[in-house]
Amino acid sequence: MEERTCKIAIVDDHTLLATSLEQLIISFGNFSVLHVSKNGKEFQQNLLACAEMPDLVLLDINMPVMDGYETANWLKEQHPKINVLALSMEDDEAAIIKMIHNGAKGYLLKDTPPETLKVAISEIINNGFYHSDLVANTL
Amino acid sequence: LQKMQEQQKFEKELAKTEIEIKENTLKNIGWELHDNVGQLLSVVNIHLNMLEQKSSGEQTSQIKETKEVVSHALQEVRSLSKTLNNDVILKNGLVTSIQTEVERFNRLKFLEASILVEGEEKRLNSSDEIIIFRIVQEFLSNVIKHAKATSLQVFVTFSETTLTIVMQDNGVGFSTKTKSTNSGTETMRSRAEMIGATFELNSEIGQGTTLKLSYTF
Amino acid sequence: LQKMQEQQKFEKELAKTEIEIKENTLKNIGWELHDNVGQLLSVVNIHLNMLEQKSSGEQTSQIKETKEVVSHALQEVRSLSKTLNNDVILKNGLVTSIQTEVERFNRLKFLEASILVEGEEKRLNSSDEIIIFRIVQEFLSNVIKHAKATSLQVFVTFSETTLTIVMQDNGVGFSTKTKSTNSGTETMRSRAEMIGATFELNSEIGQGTTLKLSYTF
Ligand SMILES: Nc1ncnc2c1ncn2[C@@H]1O[C@H](COP(=O)(O)OP(=O)(O)OP(=O)(O)O)[C@@H](O)[C@H]1O
Ligand SMILES: Nc1ncnc2c1ncn2[C@@H]1O[C@H](COP(=O)(O)OP(=O)(O)OP(=O)(O)O)[C@@H](O)[C@H]1O
Ligand SMILES: [K+]
Ligand SMILES: [Mg+2]
Ligand SMILES: [Mg+2]
Ligand SMILES: [Mg+2]
Repeated sequence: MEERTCKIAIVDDHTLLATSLEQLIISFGNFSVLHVSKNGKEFQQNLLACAEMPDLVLLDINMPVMDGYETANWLKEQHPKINVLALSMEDDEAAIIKMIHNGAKGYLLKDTPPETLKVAISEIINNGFYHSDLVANTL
Repeated sequence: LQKMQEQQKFEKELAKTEIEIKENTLKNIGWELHDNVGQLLSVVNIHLNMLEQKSSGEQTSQIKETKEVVSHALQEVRSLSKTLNNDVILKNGLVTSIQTEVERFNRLKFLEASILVEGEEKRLNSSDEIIIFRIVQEFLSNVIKHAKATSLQVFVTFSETTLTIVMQDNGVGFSTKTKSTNSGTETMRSRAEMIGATFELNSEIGQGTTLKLSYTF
Repeated sequence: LQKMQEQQKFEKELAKTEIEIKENTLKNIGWELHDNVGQLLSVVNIHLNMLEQKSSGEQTSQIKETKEVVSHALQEVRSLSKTLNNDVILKNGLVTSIQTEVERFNRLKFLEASILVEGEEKRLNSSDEIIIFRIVQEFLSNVIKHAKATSLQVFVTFSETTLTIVMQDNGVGFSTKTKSTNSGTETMRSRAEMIGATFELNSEIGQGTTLKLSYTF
């Protein structure tokens, strides 16, 4: 695992936040960011246009045109190998349950410390899920 | 007569429309707070985290401190936007709503406010709850506007037959002899009457102000 | 009959009370935003300035970037708390209020919204403005909730005798044949009727949705 760089895609309508996330993820070292999309539709287009498939998608929930729920559900059906890690401002139960139900392998808040984000990505790639306290308490 | 009834219907619909507009504003602001201010704070957080990784010694501890302030602000934003998304008035009942107001006073460090709830809580019908809550709000807003108080005590007491609310500030007080030409107090009084509650406002210059409201179930 | 009139009076007072509570909430949140979140952000700013003085090179530029985000957030908070302190509904008139809504859409980058105002603006009586504004809001909230649109165009046209508002999204549309059991559209329609305005809602699946509202002075 350590040798191979992990390929990540970011989907978030808040461009400033998406850019910061990209910088943060690159600063982790063995991660690369394939593309950044503003919503599910744009992400679908980027998937088609890009030669490589991401290992993991950092997926926002509230987005215009095609939101995180719909995008996660589409991935579950069309690309089950791509892991989804939900990353949202939303901390209410309904959102968490719905994302997990739609196939997300983990759920983090946007102000999560970078260490946790790094651990979550690695665990999802290696073990298939990451259940933070937030998720554990909800389920 | 028919014209009068139509006029009444129009006015009622108009009031409903205004309520909806305000509800919408509240929801929109909640959304914008959450989705815009909240996310900007998350961006700040990410930057600080990256700075922290590259820093050492004294700098690290200053960055840590800054991160704490940011996370405090983020918490505020979350709780405010939750308040704003609660579109149903008094969804959580009269007592919780009064408690929330009292907490807000403390959060703003406006004065030291305390609340004591005694007896077993009973829900009233929702229109009476709305009217009582508004009387409480008007008293509180008078405390802020006029009292120069340092403390405020609220007592909510339920008995078998009665709900009693007493609110007391330790501020400058005023003479209740000179009739106010302002509407706040008069509106409180007439609304209390409307729901059959007794309303007593006592004040003396230098002695603070007390409101006692009793409502019979 | 007297009982009915009393009931009506009660309901009107109740609606007024609800409006006051919402107004109060808006004001309080505005205040808290300004006084609490605003100040926390100012504290963050001070910390960042101190850090900047002790830093160099790449770090300095990252701190500068962070400061910009903080000041952006502070600006948002200020403008939100201003909105919240505007307690008078439609104080600035119908057109400005519609413009503010459109700007909010763009600020949230929800979709690309544009507004075109033509002819010489006239004020209507304030209750009719309130009702029209609420119809506009309901259309906009449907666009957010249902349309998945990427663009929204609003046309406001004043002539000698008529105000016409056209709003058009490029979203998924819906079949207007199947009657909605939801209240949004029906309420829009009946309120338009109440003020003697014509109301046309056109939509087709895949073709977006258009509302045309004409009001005669
Ligand atoms: N808690 C208080 N402490 C000191 N003075 C008070 C207090 N409550 C009311 N007053 C005095 O009584 C007057 C009347 O209050 P009232 O609520 O009727 O009107 P107002 O607050 O001045 O205006 P509004 O109509 O906006 O409420 C106030 O102007 C103030 O001088
Ligand atoms: N701009 C739009 N784009 C796509 N579909 C729409 C649009 N406006 C309305 N619709 C469709 O018409 C239906 C009825 O809308 P209506 O406003 O009456 O109800 P609602 O929005 O579902 O609920 P509410 O009563 O809360 O308004 C919606 O459920 C939606 O399917
Ligand atoms: K979100
Ligand atoms: Mg988003
Ligand atoms: Mg007053
Ligand atoms: Mg609707």
